[in-house]
Amino acid sequence: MIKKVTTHLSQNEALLFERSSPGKKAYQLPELDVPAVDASEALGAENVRQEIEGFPEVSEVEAIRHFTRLSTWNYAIDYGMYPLGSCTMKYNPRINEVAARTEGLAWAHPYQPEALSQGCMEVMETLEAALAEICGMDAVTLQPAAGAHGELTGILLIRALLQKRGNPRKKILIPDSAHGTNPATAAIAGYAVENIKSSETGGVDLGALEQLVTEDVAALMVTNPNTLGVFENNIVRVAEILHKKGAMLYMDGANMNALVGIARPGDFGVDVMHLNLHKTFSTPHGGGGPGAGPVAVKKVLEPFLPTPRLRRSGKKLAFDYKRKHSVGRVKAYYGNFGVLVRALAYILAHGGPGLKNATMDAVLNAIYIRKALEPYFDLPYTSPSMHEVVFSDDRQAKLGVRTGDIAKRLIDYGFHPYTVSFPMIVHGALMIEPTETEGKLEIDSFIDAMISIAKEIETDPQMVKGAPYNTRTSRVDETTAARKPVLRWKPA
Amino acid sequence: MIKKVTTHLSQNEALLFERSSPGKKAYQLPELDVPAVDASEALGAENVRQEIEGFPEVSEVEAIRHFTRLSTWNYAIDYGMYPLGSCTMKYNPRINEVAARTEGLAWAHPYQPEALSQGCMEVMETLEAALAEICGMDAVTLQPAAGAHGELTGILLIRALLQKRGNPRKKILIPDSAHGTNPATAAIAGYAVENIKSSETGGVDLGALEQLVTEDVAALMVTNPNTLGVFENNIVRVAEILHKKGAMLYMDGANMNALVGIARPGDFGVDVMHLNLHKTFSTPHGGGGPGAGPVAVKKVLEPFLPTPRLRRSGKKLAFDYKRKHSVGRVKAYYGNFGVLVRALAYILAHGGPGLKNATMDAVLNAIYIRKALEPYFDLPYTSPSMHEVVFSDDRQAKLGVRTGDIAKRLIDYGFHPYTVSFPMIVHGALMIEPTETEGKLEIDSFIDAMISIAKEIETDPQMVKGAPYNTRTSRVDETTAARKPVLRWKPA
Amino acid sequence: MLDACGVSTPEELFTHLPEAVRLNRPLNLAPGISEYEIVQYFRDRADNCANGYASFLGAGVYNHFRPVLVDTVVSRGEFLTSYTPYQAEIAQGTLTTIFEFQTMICQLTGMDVANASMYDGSTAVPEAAMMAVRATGKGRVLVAKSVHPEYREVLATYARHQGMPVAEFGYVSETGNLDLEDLERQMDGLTGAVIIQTPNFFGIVEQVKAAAEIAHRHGALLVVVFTEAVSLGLLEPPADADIVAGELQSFAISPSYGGPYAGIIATKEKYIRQVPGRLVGQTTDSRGNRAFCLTLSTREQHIRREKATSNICTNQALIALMATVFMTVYGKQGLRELAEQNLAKAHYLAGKTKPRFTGKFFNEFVVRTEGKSPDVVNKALLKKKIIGGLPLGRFYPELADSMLLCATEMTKRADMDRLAEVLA
Amino acid sequence: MLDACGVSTPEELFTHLPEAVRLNRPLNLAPGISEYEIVQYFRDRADNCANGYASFLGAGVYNHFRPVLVDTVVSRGEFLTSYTPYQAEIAQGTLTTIFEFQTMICQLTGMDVANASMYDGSTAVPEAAMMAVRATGKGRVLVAKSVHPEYREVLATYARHQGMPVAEFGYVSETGNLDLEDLERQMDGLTGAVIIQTPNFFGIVEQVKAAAEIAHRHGALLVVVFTEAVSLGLLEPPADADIVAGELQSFAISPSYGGPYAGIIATKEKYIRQVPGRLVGQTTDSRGNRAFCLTLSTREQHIRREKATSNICTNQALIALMATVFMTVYGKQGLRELAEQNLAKAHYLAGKTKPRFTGKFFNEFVVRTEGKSPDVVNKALLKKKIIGGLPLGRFYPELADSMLLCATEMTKRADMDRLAEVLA
Ligand SMILES: Cc1ncc(COP(=O)(O)O)c(C=O)c1O
Ligand SMILES: Cc1ncc(COP(=O)(O)O)c(C=O)c1O
Repeated sequence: MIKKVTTHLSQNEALLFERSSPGKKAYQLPELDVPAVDASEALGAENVRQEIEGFPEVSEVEAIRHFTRLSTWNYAIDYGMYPLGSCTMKYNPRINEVAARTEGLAWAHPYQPEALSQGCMEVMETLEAALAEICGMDAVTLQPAAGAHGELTGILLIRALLQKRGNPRKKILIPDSAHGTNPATAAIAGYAVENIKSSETGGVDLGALEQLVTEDVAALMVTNPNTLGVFENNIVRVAEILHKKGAMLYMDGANMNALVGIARPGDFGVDVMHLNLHKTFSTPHGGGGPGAGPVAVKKVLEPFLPTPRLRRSGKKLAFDYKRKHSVGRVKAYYGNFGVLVRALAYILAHGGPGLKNATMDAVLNAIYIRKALEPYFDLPYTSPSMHEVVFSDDRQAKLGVRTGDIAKRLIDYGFHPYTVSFPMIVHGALMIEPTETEGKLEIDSFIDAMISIAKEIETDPQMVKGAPYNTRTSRVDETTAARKPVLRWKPA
Repeated sequence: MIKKVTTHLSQNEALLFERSSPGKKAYQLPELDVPAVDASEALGAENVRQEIEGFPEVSEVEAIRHFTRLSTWNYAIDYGMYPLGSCTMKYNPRINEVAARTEGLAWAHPYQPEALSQGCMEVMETLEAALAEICGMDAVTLQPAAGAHGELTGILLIRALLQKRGNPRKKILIPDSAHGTNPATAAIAGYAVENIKSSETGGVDLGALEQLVTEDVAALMVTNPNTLGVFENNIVRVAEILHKKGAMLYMDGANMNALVGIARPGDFGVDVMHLNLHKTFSTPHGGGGPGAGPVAVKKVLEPFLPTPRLRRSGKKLAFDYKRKHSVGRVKAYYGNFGVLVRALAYILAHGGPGLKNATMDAVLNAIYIRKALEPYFDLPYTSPSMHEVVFSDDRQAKLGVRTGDIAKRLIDYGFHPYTVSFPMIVHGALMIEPTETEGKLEIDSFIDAMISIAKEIETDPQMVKGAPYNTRTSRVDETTAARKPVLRWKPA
Repeated sequence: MLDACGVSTPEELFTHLPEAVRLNRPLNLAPGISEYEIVQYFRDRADNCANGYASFLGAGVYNHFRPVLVDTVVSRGEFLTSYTPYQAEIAQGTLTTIFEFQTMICQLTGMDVANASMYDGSTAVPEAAMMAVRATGKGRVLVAKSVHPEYREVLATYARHQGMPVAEFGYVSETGNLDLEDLERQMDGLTGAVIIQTPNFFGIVEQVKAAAEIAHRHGALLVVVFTEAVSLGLLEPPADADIVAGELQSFAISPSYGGPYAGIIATKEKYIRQVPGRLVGQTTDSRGNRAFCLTLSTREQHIRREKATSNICTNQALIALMATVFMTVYGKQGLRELAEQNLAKAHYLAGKTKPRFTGKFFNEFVVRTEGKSPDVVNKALLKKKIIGGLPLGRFYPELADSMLLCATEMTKRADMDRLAEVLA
Repeated sequence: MLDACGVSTPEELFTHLPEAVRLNRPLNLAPGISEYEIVQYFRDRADNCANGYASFLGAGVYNHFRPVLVDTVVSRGEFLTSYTPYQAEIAQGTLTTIFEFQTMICQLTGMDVANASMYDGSTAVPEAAMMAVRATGKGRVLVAKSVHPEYREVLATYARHQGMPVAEFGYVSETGNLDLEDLERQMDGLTGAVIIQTPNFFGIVEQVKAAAEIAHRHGALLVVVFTEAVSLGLLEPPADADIVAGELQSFAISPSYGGPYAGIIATKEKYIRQVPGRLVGQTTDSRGNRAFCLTLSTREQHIRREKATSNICTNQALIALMATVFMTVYGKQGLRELAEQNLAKAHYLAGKTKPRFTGKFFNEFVVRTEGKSPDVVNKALLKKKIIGGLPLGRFYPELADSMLLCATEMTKRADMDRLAEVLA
């Protein structure tokens, strides 16, 4: 029985271009307080465009209705649990939005004089220090715009250090359970990728590692807890093996929500890592971004951090642009400052004890779900779970129902699906991360839904394969979308 | 065919009290910077309460989800057309919300020194002047909190004037087409109500009026355009009849959206009137309020306006509390200031020409709908329509379908219903007011829906009587609600 | 669309209006301005106000922090831009929140029923008086002098023409509490309502029970007014009242130079049908599911017309929603803690000054401004960017040497210290 | 829940971690603070910034008015708190707006396809270069010196280890335009990408056609960069480009001390499969209704891993939505009018000063600060609460006597007059 949702009216809405009428407008500009200028004269007639063909022409109320109506077609954290593994979809406190809109911060120009930017710089300094403390690292750059961007920065740092030591080396080792951004990043940084098979328990296989770590290897990129939600118990040993050969340990910090206040990467041998502020530190995903991917490093890597670096001398903060060993810039200006403000607000609101409590709740929630669902779904790796748990669809696949189908059926039950088919080392993965946000009520209702679907699969697998049924849009044909790409509207 | 809406998932949600768990909280207070105080000591043990039994205990994310989920069960202007006759459900510009939250205004205390309130007072002065100009009246009080409150103020003014002239008189004449607040107001002001039957064309019956206006009559309360959406063409004559007998003409300004920039009550004989800023001047209804009901008067009534009055002397604005003829206060402080800010923002945004255009569009829209629906619904009064049009369900009632049923079916079509069964002089009224907000697209789609329902009634009246079908809540049993009132939650 | 309407210009739509009534000139209002200019316009006005001042004003309007969630919720178009929930099937969002609101007001006040809101506290008072008069059939009203003076003014305005004589009874000049003897003295068989406020206008907690006893003994109803809703986090609910009439501004509503706020009326079960304004009730839909709707509308003007319990129609729904969100965010534990902080702040301040009355107080109290007049003190304070207390002479000639000071959880210790210095 | 998990304290959940890795002390961070304190914390920081100053800074970040609707839309939890729209059936809201975004970017730029966003303009440039290199199979990149200097720095960082040598070509010192002869001179058969910016960093409108001709003649692709998106309301779209890489900060995104902004990549149909980042495509659902979904994901890292077109995953979706709302509010007519106002303001300012270059400019231009250094001039301006132009010496030693001035629709005539006085 579906208890979490009911169907209700949902307004249809055409594309903006289809509902435009000539001459409609939703804006009014102040009257010009200077003489108007003839554009052809000022810019050269050849440089002045015709009208922007097809551009929207709607009234203000049509605009607000357009976006309001569309918004209601989305699922969101504000609607309910969003158990996407690896994504850490936690509540996005609204106070963070207020903080980010504080006028003197939101309207600060990156080139305004440093003397008039001390407040912005102090926000950055405070956040750098807090993240360094949380990670147990020595220095932090806030410049990267997202996790993958942080990875690139981190790998470039390793390359720069090794280069300075005489040889940048050729390869990055990456477990087969890793997120796709890891290998993609290595490639952009000019490294070959060597995959390393996970051990039987899903972790780094120490034997394999010892074999693979040669003088050619620049680093291992490890996610910890890994994408099975399992802590790499050998992590200290892993670091030793790498360090012995002059290679570095990079940690993908996407799963830091399992560790904050409990364990610090800097304390277990990590040389460099990134954080996803849009995961662990609650900044909103906004339908895909923006995020921020600060990189934290050990002292040895500090000289290579991107320019500029924030420096305090006495009461004044300043940017240091003269850093001869720096890998250079990875982004214009200083980072996604507005996201940094939100993350700092989150850290301030929680404080040290609050952050640790959040971690414990996140892990408790995941383990609670694991216990409840283990009787119904196959658990290929049984090591203790941290903040997420990964099941396999093996049992259901026998009846022809795959993880993707279960996910779609979960939609009918009023939930956003878990992460589907990742990590790749699990056959038909169901990757579930509740985060600390969810209370028992919501989690129990999720568990009920999952069990109910497991039973439906036994009695009516075909029905499940056709889900979702209760959405305004039924199952979407992604194959045709890719086969005949239509990537923009055109007049009929 | 229903084109405007589709059904989609809608999150269920229990009452706060049902989803509370002991100890959960959604707030954090700053640490106290003064010594804590023992409440029993400070207040007396007998004055200190036990815990507030049943009060909510939820987390912040549960709170935001609770209200977000509930919100999606509502229809709203932001979703689509809201053709409630007499209610003037127009678009509520979001800039008004920004204006009302301007810090120095939103956080101004009503008792802060006048020298530190000049900005607030200037907003009020500017709005008073604009409303006086729009109404063609001499003075305006902004104190009343809503239309009915404005009515009361207006009638008290009349009473005070007549009293000063020697006799407050006994009766208020009210057309049978009037809104319920009119007679209710008269009663509170200590007047008997005498109904006056509408003429064949729906207006004030001059013959009847002449007969009824005696020395006992204090005033006529007239709505113009009246609740049929028809302008009282004899209004000047009506005023003359009243004035000749020393009675006053009160105008219910709820329908000013038909007149702004086109005709001014002060120019056609009205002595006193109220405006609904939450109708004509775009302040949001917010599910029932707040509004504001400024009252505009001719000079002769000015001495009686509520205290305090805003007065300018040179560069300074001040409140004048010493007004010996005043009817007194109708509300603490100075009125619903935050609503006044929104209304002024609306007036500033539109300007004179913009306001007139809005009126013309509102009337055009109503007439367009009338033309389109006349073939399908009975139009009992055929005088030219202004901003709204009132049909009767006579034709449909023959098949057993009443205006209330048609309204409910309209919900299935994705629209909010029109106003049902008002004015009472129309049998089974369908009172439709589109306002200037709606564009042709939305209006045509409303017309299509109405025609489609008219056809459904011919083929399947029973079906229509069971509507709505596509809402999360089906037809609500209002009878039982009133018979066995349950007005608060109690633990089971 | 013009075509369809048979006209060629919109002006033609108005040709049926008599020439005499038509405005044959443009409105004398400036042309429209842009969003940017509107923002600027109101900012300029605001700059001409009290930004940046610390304030010790209360007196019915309190400076409490507004949790961010409140704006988040009321900014949703679904709440902001919906009408009164007459069409229950597409208004369950609003209806459910009002039902929750009514419940929470009952929980707070100890009453059985609460309405969906009144305009504000000041208008709730005459509405409550009218209710009591209807219920008792006795027209006289006795109101305590320690009820908010502007509320009493509004009561006077409403009462004047309804055959409701209003008399006032005093307070004890030492304690600031109700003068119960004066009340007893003035009671008579014609009195239908006794109106008191707690904490009263001087911030002092009143003897509700004793007042109720006197009122009831004479066959009158007791109306208890409150202006500082936060006090209910800590104070015994006025369960001995027959009617509670209050103001919820303290619950996340910005002072906004006097409004909009939200009033409430709560009462005992037996007076349900005397309640003014809207009520939401629980029922079921045709599928048997729980649903809510506006109910008992035979009390209201749109059905009962001149016989209605009140003329109120539009109320303060969105403000009541803000209060609902506020109550949800603070909840059981938080409202108490918030009240405790207010208590602590005000008592800290009182410790540094000399309260004039000896009665127990919550977050406001009266001080004599020894030697200097309150206005002189306030002038000195303004120079330090402090707005002092409300000088009471305007409302109470006998207290012309006094001001009413308020401290809330927002009041900073340092500002209190600075104030105390000037007052000393 | 602890019970169900077989533990009695949450700490026990972590006992399986090796002792060595566990942090056996509390984090060295202060305890949590309240909402009110957080608001205050950031306000205090903001007070330590440039509130109340007029500013003539542009240089890639522009001060345009943000229509109120933008915040209204992105504050809706449905957009703000949703994830990347992988589950199309419950993400049609986001997907539809991205499809509209892609369409509008195509309409603006004259390209056939646009992606769903990049981190910003600066990172879009190396992504575009990598695209061109993949498409042409030629690794060398030629970038104009008049491209935003920080964008060129980012390009250098990305290019360094990918076998993508980057060379720069100059500008004509009189006009500020591309030095096409230098470009021609430096072109060779190994060059896969020519990168120019219009309006360029000096605000000057570039010769896109001529640059395209040269690039194409040598078998390279032309990448056109823009930092001032509002210019596209008036300027001929760079339809001769093969790839357009731009920054949308101008479309309602607050400067926010440098981010978050949103970059875009747009290109010709034939390069679709080389595009980095997410793309939304139209399709149907199983009932045959139009629907949208993320598509062509075989380009992306989560499928293609080290062979992906880019490592980007999280992009700037919400910022792209803000730009979408901005484009909707201004629309066809408004974007042009807005651009015209910018043009008029900048030309008014230019009329009062002496632009250093003779090239046509949009809303920015370079002035020599005759006699005094730009820093000295800026200091004098700061005293008048004016933030002057960007001193160019930092990026262009040959322009050490010059600053870059910007005027937008927000720039007040009076401030321009005051600036001109100091500059004179
Ligand atoms: C394990 C892991 N690594 C890296 C990333 C990439 O981070 P971003 O999307 O911020 O670039 C993700 C994001 O989903 C992830 O889950
Ligand atoms: C004609 C008419 N008069 C008076 C009123 C009462 O106004 P308010 O609800 O603001 O008190 C209304 C409101 O619906 C109305 O339509």
